[in-house]
Amino acid sequence: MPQLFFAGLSVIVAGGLAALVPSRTPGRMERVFAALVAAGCVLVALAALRVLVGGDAWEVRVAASVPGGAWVFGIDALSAFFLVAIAGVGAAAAVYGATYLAAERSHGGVPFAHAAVAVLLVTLALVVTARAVVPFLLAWEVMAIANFLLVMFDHERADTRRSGIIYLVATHTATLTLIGMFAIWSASAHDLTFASLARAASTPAAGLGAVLVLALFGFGVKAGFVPLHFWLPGAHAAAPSHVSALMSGLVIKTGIYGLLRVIALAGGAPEWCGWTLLGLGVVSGVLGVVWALAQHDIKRLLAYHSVENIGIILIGMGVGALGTAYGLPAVAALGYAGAILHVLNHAVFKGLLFLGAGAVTRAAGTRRLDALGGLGRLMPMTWLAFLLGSVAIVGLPPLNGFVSEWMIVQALLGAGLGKGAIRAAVFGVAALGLIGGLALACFTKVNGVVFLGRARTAEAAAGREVGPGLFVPMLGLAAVCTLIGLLPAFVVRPALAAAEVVIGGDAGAHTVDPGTGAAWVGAAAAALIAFAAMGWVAYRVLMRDRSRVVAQTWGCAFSNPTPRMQYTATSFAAPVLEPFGAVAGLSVSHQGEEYRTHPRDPWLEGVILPAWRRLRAAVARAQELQLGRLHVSLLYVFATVVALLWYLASRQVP
Amino acid sequence: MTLLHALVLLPALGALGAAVHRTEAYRTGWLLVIAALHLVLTGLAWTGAPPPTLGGWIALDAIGLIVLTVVSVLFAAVAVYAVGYLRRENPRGGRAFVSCLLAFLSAASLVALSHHFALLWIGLEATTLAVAPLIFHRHDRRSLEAVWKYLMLSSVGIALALLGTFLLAASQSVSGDAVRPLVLEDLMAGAPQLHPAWLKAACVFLLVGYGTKMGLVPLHAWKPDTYAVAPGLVAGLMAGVLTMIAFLGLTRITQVMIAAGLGGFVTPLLLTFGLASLAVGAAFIIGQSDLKRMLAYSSVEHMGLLTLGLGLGGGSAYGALLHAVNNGLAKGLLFLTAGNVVLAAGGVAGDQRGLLRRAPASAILLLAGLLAVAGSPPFGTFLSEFTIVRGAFGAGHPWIGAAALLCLAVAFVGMARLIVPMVYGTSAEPGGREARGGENAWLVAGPVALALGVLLLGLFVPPALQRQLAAAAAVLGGRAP
Amino acid sequence: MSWSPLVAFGVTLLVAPALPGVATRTRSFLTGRRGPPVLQLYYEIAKLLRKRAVYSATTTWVFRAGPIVGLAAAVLSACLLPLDGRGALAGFPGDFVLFAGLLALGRFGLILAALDTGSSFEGMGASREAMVGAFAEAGLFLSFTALVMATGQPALTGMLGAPLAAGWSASLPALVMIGVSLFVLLLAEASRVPVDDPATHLELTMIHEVAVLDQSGPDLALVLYGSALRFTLLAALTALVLAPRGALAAPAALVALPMGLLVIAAVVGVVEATMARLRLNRVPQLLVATSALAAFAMILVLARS
Amino acid sequence: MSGPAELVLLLVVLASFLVLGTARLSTGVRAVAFQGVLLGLVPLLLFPTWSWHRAALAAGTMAIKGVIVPRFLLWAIREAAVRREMEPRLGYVPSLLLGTVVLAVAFALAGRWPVPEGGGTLLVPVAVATVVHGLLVLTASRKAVTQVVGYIMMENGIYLFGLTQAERVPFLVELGVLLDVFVGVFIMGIVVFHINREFDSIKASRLVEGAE
Repeated sequence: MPQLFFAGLSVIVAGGLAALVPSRTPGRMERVFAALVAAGCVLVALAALRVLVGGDAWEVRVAASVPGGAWVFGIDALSAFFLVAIAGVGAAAAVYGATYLAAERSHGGVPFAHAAVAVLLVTLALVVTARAVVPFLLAWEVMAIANFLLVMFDHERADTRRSGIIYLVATHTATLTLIGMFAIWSASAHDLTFASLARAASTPAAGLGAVLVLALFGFGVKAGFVPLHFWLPGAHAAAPSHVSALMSGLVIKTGIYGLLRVIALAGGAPEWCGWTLLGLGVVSGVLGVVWALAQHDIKRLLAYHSVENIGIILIGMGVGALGTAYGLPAVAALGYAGAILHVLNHAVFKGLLFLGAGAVTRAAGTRRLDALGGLGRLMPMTWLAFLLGSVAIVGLPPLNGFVSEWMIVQALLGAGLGKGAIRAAVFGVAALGLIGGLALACFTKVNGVVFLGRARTAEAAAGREVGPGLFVPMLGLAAVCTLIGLLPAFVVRPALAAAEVVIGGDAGAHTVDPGTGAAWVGAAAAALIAFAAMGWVAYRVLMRDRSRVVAQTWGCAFSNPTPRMQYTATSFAAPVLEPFGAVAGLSVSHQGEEYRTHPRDPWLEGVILPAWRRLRAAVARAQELQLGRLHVSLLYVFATVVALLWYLASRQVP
Repeated sequence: MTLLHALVLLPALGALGAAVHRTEAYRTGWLLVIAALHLVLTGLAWTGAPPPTLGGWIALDAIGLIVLTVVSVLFAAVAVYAVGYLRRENPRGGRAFVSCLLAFLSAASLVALSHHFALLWIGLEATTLAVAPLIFHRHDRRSLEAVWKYLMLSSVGIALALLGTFLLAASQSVSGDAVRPLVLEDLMAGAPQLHPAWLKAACVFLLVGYGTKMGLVPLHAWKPDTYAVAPGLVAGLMAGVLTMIAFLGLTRITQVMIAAGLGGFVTPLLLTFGLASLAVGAAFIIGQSDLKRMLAYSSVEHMGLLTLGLGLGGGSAYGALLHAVNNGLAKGLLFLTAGNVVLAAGGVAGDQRGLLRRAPASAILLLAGLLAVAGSPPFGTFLSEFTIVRGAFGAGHPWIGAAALLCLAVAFVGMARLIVPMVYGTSAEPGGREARGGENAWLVAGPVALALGVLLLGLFVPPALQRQLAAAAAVLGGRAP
Repeated sequence: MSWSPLVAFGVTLLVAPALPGVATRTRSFLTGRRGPPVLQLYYEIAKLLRKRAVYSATTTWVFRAGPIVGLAAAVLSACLLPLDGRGALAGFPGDFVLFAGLLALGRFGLILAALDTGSSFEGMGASREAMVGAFAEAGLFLSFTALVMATGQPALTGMLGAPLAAGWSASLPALVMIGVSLFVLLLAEASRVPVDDPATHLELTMIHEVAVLDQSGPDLALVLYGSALRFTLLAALTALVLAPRGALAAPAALVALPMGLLVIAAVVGVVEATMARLRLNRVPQLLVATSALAAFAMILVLARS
Repeated sequence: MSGPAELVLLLVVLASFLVLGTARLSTGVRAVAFQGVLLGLVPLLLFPTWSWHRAALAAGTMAIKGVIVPRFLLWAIREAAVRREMEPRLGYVPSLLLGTVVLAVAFALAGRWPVPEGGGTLLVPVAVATVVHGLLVLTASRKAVTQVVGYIMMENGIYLFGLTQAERVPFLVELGVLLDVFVGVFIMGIVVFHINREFDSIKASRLVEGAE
């Protein structure tokens, strides 16, 4: 239902404009902004749900006066699924942001930041609904630019500027790659709508191989899987927390959406593409979580977990692509559906976690893990939300992260039980296991070091619970995590519908019965919660009439432990990281009795930046030829004339 | 006197008027009025194609109309800017400055309108002469060197172009005397009868001549120095207008060659020049520390893109013409803004920091310009570059398309690394120059208008313009994508 | 739904605390000591449940929730195993992911409870628990996947029940390897030698023991029972792989269940008696080697069909 | 095409060689002036019939190229106290050799072109050779003055070719005069700013900028 959708977008835009309106009473316009954006997101979500539930996909054509034909927008199950994620997380982040940035009103950029958030949300929605090259690329780049401006919000800090430039360069290069991709593809198409791209895909002239490679690069940079993740951690850490939530939850997912859409238009990805996706998924899944373990900065840590989760999503997509390539529709459906569902799940719990990180940063004034501690008792709401988010991201029952991982595992098993080379894909299960185990280590570390034990610094000790403006959105997202965990069937079916868009036709429809399995998972989650609750009650009853003895923590005969004696994040992660050696990207330094580890991204610091420096040096050498001496320039002219005369002579047949 | 005469004569008279006028206020007002009138006349030209005059020496076809429009629009923006500029930096009353500006406009319009190769050549030489004093506005040693270099190289180019013109005439001499010599229409009409040997020779020398004025590698050496020392608005005029009309000269000879069925001769040359300019321009953008110098290389790069599009033909030719428009606007925007930065903070544009705080308008314009010149949506440059690249793939030159995109990426990295730190941060950065305010409406209005223009062209290319572009591309063996 | 799975479930919960006892007893016997009685753990749990609990001032609700969640997860995972060799109380395709997830959840709760005390000792233990878990997970998943590949059954009931028994001899070598790797995982999960030494007295060398240092009273009882239950479940798993009872009739299978468990426990004891515990930084290598073993088993299976 | 015309064209070539070969600046200038005068003769010799237009052309050419510009240049040399050597970058002998090669190539090339009516077989190659000789001097020269000399030579070559079109195309050759405007500008530049060297002196600064 186009009207609803575009109405929603315009309401969001109105919200953005409202943020720019100066008002005498501070915060009024921010509230208006939050309300309008939330309302707009609700409308967009409704429009999407109509398609997901009702199944009536639509397309509208806008006659645009630019070369390349009409602009088409539309919502099908795939777009709708992404739209739901965008609307949900977007609303939460916007509401959160309205309060979160209030502390920095002196900064002056705050209204513009809010407006940029609105623009970001609108362009996100347009990216996943555009059905023609030009509007897609327009929305795509405007999204990137708005995102860049938001990353630069705190631009007085040098590292922010550095991250911002790296981000800008990366994203623009990605856009150029996409331009190249669409150029190749559309060269044989008769106009630039996705429909005719799909038609052209059947012709060999389309050069689908090149298209897919370019798509992998262009969308891959946005999605941020290894080795294209280099921009991601810095940018996520530099941006304001609610923006980090939007980036990690939504923006990088547009890369995934782009890949899925390209696969859908190309009529399925070939075998090599499936294996590539799977391989990339395993690599970035494992490396992402390993590098996350090495971090000392809570936001960088979460950012690396985005790399990890993109890896999990890619594993699902890879096995899905292999499913189609090997004619196993059920595997394809499960794989793609698992990936798509994980997109939603990750959007929710990673958004939640970044918002939590923001709350912690506000409360304790630092992002350094080893400077925090004991915040759990000071900010119980944030702690609860963050804990739920952690359980979800580790993929533990009874929350939503488990559901999507379960689906992906099933797809992998299906591949393993298939015929031919595809069976090798089953090793992906092991990768998922390893990833899960490492993620558990990482998030026990975060929760333990940030929220448990005792405060390591005075600032942390002074931390107070944030206002409802911050924790209500977090709790809302946490509730979503729990609901999806308890009632998976309600999301699994739409995910399968979206997967069918990718596969084309209703190949997966009859082969997969999501109902029973999902119902079991939900039941198990419920049972678990019930058991735990019963245990808790029983425990209460048992302890009812016993007095509680409260003492100091047992220090193994050491009388008075101080907060500084607590286990730090570094020491917690050390034994897990040690086996990974150099891959872990930790550089260790001893100063006297002080022992520090410095996380460094082996790819960015070790490969990309040195390569760039070498290029600059080479160019500097080349510029020696070009010192602007007049006679040299004249020599060039002379040489050109001679060369051209020679060409002339060679082309003159009397 | 018809519209076409007016387009040329009005600015010429304006130049005289500015030269004789005593008081400066009059002079700037004069400048504004002429620019406005010229704009109006150009608008009139869009309403209906005026008839050729001077025995067909002066006429207005699709390409001419497009070029004329860019010239007029850009000049109007520059004129507005000039008012603010002359208030801030005006060593000698600006008499020579204003009259040279107007003379330049007159010559440029002449080039856009001339359908006679000798007339075209005269116009181009006149622009060369008119710009020289403008570059030399500051009268210091560096600008003297730059002017000398500019004059020397471009007059060599002009001379070679004249030789090319002679050769063209010679090629015509074979085909009967009924034809009007060197008149475009007759050349096109009688193209098959033209003597190929002379024609090829003519093509080569015109290519070198006008290529030098466009600044194609390796004939570009004058560009960085000249743009670096010239005042922002002059550099803007050169990068936007001068290169544009030189490109027109290039398209003229190309169109004759194609009509004569010698496209196979000229295409490799265009592709070679185009790729060379793209690559060198992109590579030299990296690590420039002077904004205007860097923009000069960016101009080289984009001239390469235009030439490439011309050589590729097909949809790329259309894209090239559209890109000529977009690039003109974008370059004007950036050079005017660079001028603002220099006025606001002094020193070389490039060592300022934290402009967002001190000169917000210029800072935002810089960012917009960066994106616009890099061809990122929603700016018009995106559409044109996409069309060119798409045409390259369509014409079966995938590697050329890939190379173009690679160069654009490299160029963007270089530009972002210079511009982003200028815009953001605080002026307390190490090595950063204290950025002072001091923008006024005159200085901001022009670039803002240009920014809006290039932005608009990304979202909406007026149907009329599309028609003209299609017609122009058709002459160059191209078509609307 | 027949009654036997329910009975098997009950039996398992019942005998769980005996297994560590058996293991310890075997070990002491082999090392020429008497050792504590087999039922020692029952006594301890009973005693602890009657005592009061001492809580560190630093701790929050997490400290108390940890053991409960761990136990709940363990109990629920018990429902997923076909303990009687034929059918589980609950089962669905891919339920082994849930099984592994529940074990992980238990570890999650335990680690957080340990960190809640803010003690460096328990932090140390927690970190080691996390390390063991991280490297054990892949092996566990691989073993299960290999079973799925061997039997073609995506659910635990199938892959450990009748179908396994049917195709057992066919893929014996692979299954033996899987069994071995599951056994090593059991040692890791239940923190026995060579991964951990429950009998050591120096906190600095402990893993599990030091992580629950501050637990006391009923909480400690829950912890003890929970880890015993996890021990039992993995033992059951190993037993089911090495000796599928899918063929047996229900009563026989039910009798065979505790037998199998006790045998596994005894073997654990033998291992403890014959091996020294590894240096901590060798533990990951052991676990990775286990995963490699499981992977090899999987390759065998894939190659065979 | 008559004998005298051929003779004149040969003299034009010799003048170019003189410029390439001489060490004295004034000699170079005079050679160029001589070349200008010769150019003035060419139209009269190419077309034996009398026409006022051609006569005027001849007179104008001789006046401007033969007298005014060279005088102006010599005056400039005195004004700006330019040192009196040509001092090309590649010595005199190499320039001469290169010049010969250029001439040969020009003839080889011109063989493939048709003969413009009026202009004899010699005219085109001589014109092309003169242009390239001019470029040669221009490129090789160290100082502004010699650059101007080279420029004039190149211009003469172009003009020479233009003469073949003088009959058919009105005003075309007259355009050549506009190039002399450039020459005037350059000479003024020399005089006003005392440019006696090409800008190597302040290259140091540029070196730094260029390299960064």
